[in-house]
Amino acid sequence: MKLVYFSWIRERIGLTEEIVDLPEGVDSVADLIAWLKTRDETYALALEHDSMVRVALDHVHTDARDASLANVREVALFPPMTGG
Amino acid sequence: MKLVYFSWIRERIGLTEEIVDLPEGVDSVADLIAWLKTRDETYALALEHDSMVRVALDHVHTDARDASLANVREVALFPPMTGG
Amino acid sequence: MKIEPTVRIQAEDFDTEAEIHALTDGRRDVGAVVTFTGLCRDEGGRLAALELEHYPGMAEAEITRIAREAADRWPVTGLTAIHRHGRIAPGGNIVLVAAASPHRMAAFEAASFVMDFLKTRAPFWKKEHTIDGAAGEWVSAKDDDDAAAERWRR
Amino acid sequence: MKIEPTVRIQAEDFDTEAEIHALTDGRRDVGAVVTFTGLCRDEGGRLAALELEHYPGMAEAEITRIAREAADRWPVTGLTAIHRHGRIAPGGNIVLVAAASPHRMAAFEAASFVMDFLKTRAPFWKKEHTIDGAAGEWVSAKDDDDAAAERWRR
Repeated sequence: MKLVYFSWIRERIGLTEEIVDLPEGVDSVADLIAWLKTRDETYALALEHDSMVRVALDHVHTDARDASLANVREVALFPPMTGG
Repeated sequence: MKLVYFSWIRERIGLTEEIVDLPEGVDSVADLIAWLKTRDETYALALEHDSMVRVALDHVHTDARDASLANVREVALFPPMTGG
Repeated sequence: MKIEPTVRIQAEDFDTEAEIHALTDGRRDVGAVVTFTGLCRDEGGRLAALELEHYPGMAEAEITRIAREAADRWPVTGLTAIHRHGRIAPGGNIVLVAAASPHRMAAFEAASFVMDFLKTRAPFWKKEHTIDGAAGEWVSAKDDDDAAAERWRR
Repeated sequence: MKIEPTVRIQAEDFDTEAEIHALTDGRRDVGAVVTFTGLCRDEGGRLAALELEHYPGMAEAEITRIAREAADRWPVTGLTAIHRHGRIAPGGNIVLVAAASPHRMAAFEAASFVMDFLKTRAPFWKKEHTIDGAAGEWVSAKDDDDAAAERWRR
């Protein structure tokens, strides 16, 4: 699965994107965020405030943390948007 | 006093503007309209529907029919506006 | 912010981009510009043109009063209103209102306010010229327009 | 009216007059065009530039979704949204929304709706570059913007 990061979440993680193999049991958005935070300190810090982490699955906003990752190719994590 | 007319009130009266000497006792907007309607049939027809006659005194809208004409130089009579 | 609006009554066409530039050039404090352009419609193919009559002198004065009220109510850095008169064919420009502000809501509301009052209070009257060349009817004022202006009453 | 919005994400500047023409040329049924232009402010002299990061692919997709929803809700004859990315200096254009309709209220509301959701849902992030050359801060999302979007909920 492809993960992409933007704005200060990208800066804190230190990656624009990465390909990951999800471990067994990581099925939802919540599972993914929880798993990333266990990987190391930089992920834990980048994602520490849950309300500041917005998620898009295959280019569509997803508010539901229990949304399934089945058949999802690209997950984006980013802070609240400030365009316009 | 100068009177100016616009739109279909101008067309019905048949004049763009005219200078009038107000008779004794014509002191308010209501007096002026009532007096004009007595002048002849064309004025009476042009001004017959009171709600369709809007008034400006020296370039300022005036809703009050009892507004005084003292010191007024130019009175405009016209139907509801349709600009914009 | 106390600004003096730009108001023009003219037969000639206007250039929206040029008017936006006049509100923004050399400035670094403008975050939002809203423009409203009103155009002549052919009303389903019925109209050859609209003829706009106006009350010279009062037209400028009344639109300036409306624009100043908008500038009092919203923090605008500039406000422009241009209203054309004379014969205007379908597709042609009739009116332009442009409002500049640090903030988008102020720009939207100031432009919308000026348009609503311009419709109901600016001394202009439209006469229709139909494609069959017939002597046109004067356009009637709309209750909708009065209602639109009414919503701004405090 | 079922129209397909024009959406562009680009580094280059845009020309408001050209975008208005694209919505009106050859048409005789457009009575109103509202444009919103968002510009970079220097925040009281503090900023040298804003840097706009975006999510390619999703930016186009999300703005198109927003514009289509506006086209479903209001009788627009055309709708254009252009959002720039990259480094933009104070006074420079960031975003353009243009809505054309037979009626002025529809044009105002459609443009305002698109802007409100573009602020809160389009995947763009602004980073400040200050005049002292310091590494900039990311701009924080505003509660005001969420509230502005919320007012359109049915």
